[in-house]
Amino acid sequence: MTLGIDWTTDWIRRSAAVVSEHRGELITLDREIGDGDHGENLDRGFTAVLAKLDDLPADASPGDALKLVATTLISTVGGASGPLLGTAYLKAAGAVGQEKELDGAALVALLTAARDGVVLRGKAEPGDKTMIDAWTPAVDAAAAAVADGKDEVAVLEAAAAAAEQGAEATEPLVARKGRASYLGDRAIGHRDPGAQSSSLLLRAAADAAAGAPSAGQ
Amino acid sequence: MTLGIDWTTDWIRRSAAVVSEHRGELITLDREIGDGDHGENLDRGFTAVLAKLDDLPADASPGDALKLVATTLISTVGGASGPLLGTAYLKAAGAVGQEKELDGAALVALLTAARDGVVLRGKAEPGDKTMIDAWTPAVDAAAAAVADGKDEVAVLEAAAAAAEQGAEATEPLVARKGRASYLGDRAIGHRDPGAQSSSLLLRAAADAAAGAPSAGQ
Amino acid sequence: MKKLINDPKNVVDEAVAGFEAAHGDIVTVSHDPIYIARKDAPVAGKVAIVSGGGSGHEPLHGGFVGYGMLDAAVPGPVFTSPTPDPILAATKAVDSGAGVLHIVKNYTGDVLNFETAADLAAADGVEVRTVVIDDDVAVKDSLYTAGRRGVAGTVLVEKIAGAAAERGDDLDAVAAVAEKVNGQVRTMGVALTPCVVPHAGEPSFTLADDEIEIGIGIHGEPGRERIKLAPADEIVDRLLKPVLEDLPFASGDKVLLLVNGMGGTPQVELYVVFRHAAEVLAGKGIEVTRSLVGNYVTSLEMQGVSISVLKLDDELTELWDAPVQTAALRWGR
Amino acid sequence: MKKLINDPKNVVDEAVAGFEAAHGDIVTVSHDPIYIARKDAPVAGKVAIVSGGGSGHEPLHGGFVGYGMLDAAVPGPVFTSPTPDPILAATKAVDSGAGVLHIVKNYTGDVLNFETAADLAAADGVEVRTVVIDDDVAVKDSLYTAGRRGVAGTVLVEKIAGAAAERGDDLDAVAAVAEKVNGQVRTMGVALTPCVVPHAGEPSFTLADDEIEIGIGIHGEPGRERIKLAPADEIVDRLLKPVLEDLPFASGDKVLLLVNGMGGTPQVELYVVFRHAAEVLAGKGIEVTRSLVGNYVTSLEMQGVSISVLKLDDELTELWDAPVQTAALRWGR
Ligand SMILES: Nc1ncnc2c1ncn2[C@@H]1O[C@H](COP(=O)(O)OP(=O)(O)O)[C@@H](O)[C@H]1O
Ligand SMILES: Nc1ncnc2c1ncn2[C@@H]1O[C@H](COP(=O)(O)OP(=O)(O)O)[C@@H](O)[C@H]1O
Ligand SMILES: [Mg+2]
Ligand SMILES: [Mg+2]
Ligand SMILES: [Mg+2]
Ligand SMILES: [Mg+2]
Repeated sequence: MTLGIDWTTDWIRRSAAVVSEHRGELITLDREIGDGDHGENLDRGFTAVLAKLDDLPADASPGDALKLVATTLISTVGGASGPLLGTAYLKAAGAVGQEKELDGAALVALLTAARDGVVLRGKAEPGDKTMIDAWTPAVDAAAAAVADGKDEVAVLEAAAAAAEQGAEATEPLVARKGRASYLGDRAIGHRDPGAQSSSLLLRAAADAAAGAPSAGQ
Repeated sequence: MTLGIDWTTDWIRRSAAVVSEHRGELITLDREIGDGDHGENLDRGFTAVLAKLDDLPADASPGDALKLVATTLISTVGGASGPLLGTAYLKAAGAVGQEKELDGAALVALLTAARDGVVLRGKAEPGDKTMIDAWTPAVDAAAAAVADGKDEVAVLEAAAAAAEQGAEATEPLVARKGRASYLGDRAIGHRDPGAQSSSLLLRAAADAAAGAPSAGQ
Repeated sequence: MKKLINDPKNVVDEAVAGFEAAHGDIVTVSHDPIYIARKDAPVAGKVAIVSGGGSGHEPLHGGFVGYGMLDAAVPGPVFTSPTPDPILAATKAVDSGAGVLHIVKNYTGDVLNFETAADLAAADGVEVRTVVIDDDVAVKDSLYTAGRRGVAGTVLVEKIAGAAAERGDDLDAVAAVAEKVNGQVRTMGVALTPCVVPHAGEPSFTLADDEIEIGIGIHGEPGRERIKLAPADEIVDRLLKPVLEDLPFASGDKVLLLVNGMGGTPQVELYVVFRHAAEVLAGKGIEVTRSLVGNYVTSLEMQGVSISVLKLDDELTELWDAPVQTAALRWGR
Repeated sequence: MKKLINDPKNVVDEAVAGFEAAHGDIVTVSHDPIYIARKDAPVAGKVAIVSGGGSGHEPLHGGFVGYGMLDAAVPGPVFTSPTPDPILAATKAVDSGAGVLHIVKNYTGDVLNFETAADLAAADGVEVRTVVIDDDVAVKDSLYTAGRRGVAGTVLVEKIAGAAAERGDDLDAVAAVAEKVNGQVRTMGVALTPCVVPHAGEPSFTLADDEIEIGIGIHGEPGRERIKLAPADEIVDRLLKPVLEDLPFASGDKVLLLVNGMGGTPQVELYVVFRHAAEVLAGKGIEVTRSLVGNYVTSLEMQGVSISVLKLDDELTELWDAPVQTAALRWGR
C-alpha cells in the first residue's frame, strides 16, 4: 500500500489538530528554555494551512500539498521554527516531485530532504538540542525499516517512534543552537520544544498512514 | 507642680521615640487609606528635631522648644502633616510665649492654640476623620480637668486619654479631608493615621509629665 | 520589595544625581536644598514656572524642566510633598524679576507647602501666582472631599503654560493660560497592580488577580471602585465616560488625547488603549488633533493607565506645538 | 495575567492601529501585511533603513520610524520574528532606488526571516544589505551558542545609521556605519521580574522574591545566572564589568551611556542606576559625553535594566546629535 494525496492531507489535518491540542504544552516547554511562543507559532501556522487546504485542486499530488504547507508556514509562523519547518516541507515537496503515490523509498527521501532543509537553514548538528534531534533519528529509522522490507505504515511508525525517542533524548542536553543555547547548563533537564513538535508532526504522519482514529475528527 | 523646659524637652524626646517606634504602624494605617508615608514623614521630622534639640540654649523656655519643633517639622516633614503639625507647634509656642513654667491653664492654651493652628491651615471640622479628631477631644478634656481643679499631670493624662479615644473614634468615619476623603465609604473601618500619631504625641506629653519610664531611654 | 535602589532613604538624592549626570546639557541641580533648575535660569525678562511634589511620578516634574516648559522642579521624598524650603530656594533661584508661577497639584500637602513657600517668597519680594491642578474626575469636588486631585493633566498645563512664558506672556497671562488648561482637561485612571513605596517596602494596596482599581490616584492610594478585570475596550469606555461627561466635551470639539502609563505598563497596552479611546471620541464627533502616549505622570512601577482629554482651541494648539526641550518632552529644537 | 488588552491574538494589530492614530503626522501604517513606514517614504535618493522583529519591545522598532532614523519597522507577533512577507513588502515600499539596509537583531528567527525577505527583494531588483546586531555580552559568542543577541544597542545603531542615511551616505556607507556602531557597543541586562507574553498568559520564568536574573535577554528568556537581590550599585558593577572588559573600553575613551528600562522599571530606578554607572566610568577615566535614559528596548512589563556603552568618535557623535523625529526619539526638529 503506497501513500497518496489522501494520506498527505490527512497528515496535514492531523498535524493541525495535534499542534492545536499541544499548543499549551509547547508554549510551556518554550517558556522554560526559550521565549514561550513555540506552541502559538505553530498553531497560527497550521491554522492557516488548514484554511488553505480546501483550495488544493482535486488532482493535487502529495508534493503540491507539502508545498502548500511550506509556503503557508513560511508566511505565517515567523520565529525560528517558521523558516526552518517551512524549508523542511519545501525540500520535502521537492524530493517527491509530482509522484502521486509514495512508497517506502519515497518516504525516506521525503524525510531526508525535510531534515536536510532544516540543517541547510539552521546549521544545527545532531545533539545541538534542536528539532534536528527528532528528524535525524526519524530519517535513520525510516531508512532502516525500508532496508528491512517494511511497508509504508511501518516505515512511518518507525520514524515516529524514533522521533519521539529523539525528542525525549534532548532533555539531558546542553543547547548549542536557538534560544536555549543562551542558557548553558541550565537547559539541561528540559525537552526542546521544536524537537517535541516535530515528533508530534511525525506521529501524525504515522497515524494518518495507519488510519488511526483522528483527534481532530 | 507646673511644667517647665525639662518637661518640654522630655516630651519632645519621647515624641521622637514613640514616632520612631510606631513608624511601621503609621505607614500601614496610611497605606490603607492614604499613600503610606505618614510614619516615614513624622520619623524624618522628629529625627531632625532631636538632632537640633541639644542646640537649645540652657535658659530656653517651653515656647522656644516648641518653636524649634515647629520650624523643624515645617522644613523636614513635607506632605500634609508637616505644615499642619508644624503650624500646631508654632501656634502652641505663641500661646505660651516666654513663660518658664506652665500651669493647667497654660497647657489648655497650648493645646487649644495647637488645635486651632491645624484648623487654620487645614480647615477640617471635627468628624472629618483627621488629626483634629484627636486634638479636639484632647483640648476639651484638658479644659474640663482644669475646671475640675486637676493638676498638670492629670490635665495631660486627660488630654492623652481623650486623644486616644478620639483616634479610635475615627475608625467608623467617612473622611472629608486629606487623601482618605477620596475613598468615600471605603475609609470606614480604618483609623486615621494623623489622629493616631497625634494621640501618640499627646500620650508622650502626659508620660513626660508623669515621669513615666521612657521607651527611648 | 524588588527595586534597583541602594538605601531607600537615598533614592531621591541618588536619582536626582543621576538625572543631573544624564541631562547636564539641560539642567543644573541644587542638592541642598534639592531642586532641579533650567540650565540658563533665570531667563531675563521671562516669567518663571516652578512645579514640584512628591517623587515617584517621574518624569514629572524634573523631566519637564527646560526650554519652553518648567524653570524649576522641586522633588519631595517619594509620594510626599516637598517642604517650603526647597520650593522657596527654587523660586528665588529662577525668578528673573518677571515673577514666578507655581503649578501645584491639588493635594493638601502640596497646597500647604507651596502656600508657605509662596508667602515667604512674597516676603522676599518675589511675585508669585499659584495655579492648583485638579483634573481627576474620579474624585467628587465637594465639601466632602479634599477636592479633585491633580494627575496626568499636569503635564499638559506645564507644557502649555511653559510655552506661554517662553513667548513672553506676563505673570498674569501665564497664570491665566495655566488656569485655562486646567479648566479644560479631565482625567481618569485605572490600576491593574499597586506600587511599592521604597520606605514602606510593601504594596500600596492589594488587588486580587482578577481585580482592577478604577479611579486610581497617582500615589498608590486606592481608587473609586474595584471591579473585575475586563477587556481593554470596556475599561476605556468606563474611564472615558466620566471624563467626557464632566466638562462636558461635545461633538465638534477638537481635543488633545493623552494616554498616560502609570510606570509599569507595557507600551503595547498604551496603544491598545489609545486606539479605542480615539475610536470612542471619533464616534462622538470629537476630533483628536493632538496626541500624547507614554509614561508622563507615573506611580513608580504601577501597571495601569490614565486617559486625559484636553479641549483645544487655536491658542492652546499653537502653544502645545511650540518648541520644548526637556529630558522627557522634546520637539522643535 | 493582568493586561490592558482585548483578545491576545489582536494585541499587535490593535497596538499598531493605536500607534497609527497617535502618530499619523510621522508614519503611515500598512495593516496587511503589517508594517509601519515613514510618512514621506520612499525619500528620493535616500538609502532606506528597515528593521523589525517580535513585538513586545516597544518603542523598538515602530517608535523609531521617522526622519533621521528608520524608514520602516516590521512588527511580528509578541516575541516572534515577523515572516518574510511583511519584511519584503516594507522593503519594497520604502526603497527609493538607493537600496535598503536591514537592521536585524541576532536571533535565529529574525536572521532567517529577514534573509528570506532579502533574497526575495533582491529577486525583485531591490539592493539590500543586512547588518546583524549582537551587542549582548551576556552570551558567549562561540560555536556553542546561537551567538550574541541583539539587545538595547540596537536603538543606537538605528539612530546613527539613520542619520548617515539622512545625510546622504550610500548603501555601503550606511551599512558600514551600522557595523561600526554594532562593533563598538556592548550591553548587559538584569531582570528583577519576568514578563508575561499575552498568548502564553503566564510569566516567562519565575524568580523568588529575593532573586534577580543577570544577563537577561529581551524575550523573557532566562539569563546567565540567578543571584540574590543586591543594592543597585553592586548590580551595576556586575553588569558593567563584562561590558567594559569586552571591547575593551579604556581610559580616555569618550562614550555614550545608555541606561535602558525593560518596560516596568520606575524611572527613579533608571536614574539611580545611571548615577552609579557614570561614576564607575568616570573612575576608569572613561568620559560619558552622551547619555540616554529610558525605556527604549523593552520586554513588556519586565522590571529590570540594561546598560549599554558605545565608544564614540567625532563622526558617531555628530550622527548621534543629528536631528531625529520619531515617536520615541526626537530632537533637532
Ligand atoms: N539553528 C536551528 N536549527 C534547528 N532548529 C532550531 C534552530 N534554532 C532553533 N531551532 C528550533 O526552533 C525551536 C524554537 O522555535 P520557536 O519557539 O517557534 O522560535 P523562536 O526561538 O524564534 O521563538 C527550538 O526549540 C528548536 O527546536
Ligand atoms: N485638611 C486637613 N486637616 C487636618 N488634618 C489633615 C488634613 N488633611 C490631612 N490631614 C491629616 O494628615 C494625615 C496624613 O498625613 P501624611 O500622610 O503625613 O501626609 P500626606 O497625606 O500628604 O501623605 C491624615 O491622616 C490626616 O490626619
Ligand atoms: Mg520561541
Ligand atoms: Mg500620607
Ligand atoms: Mg504623602
Ligand atoms: Mg520567539
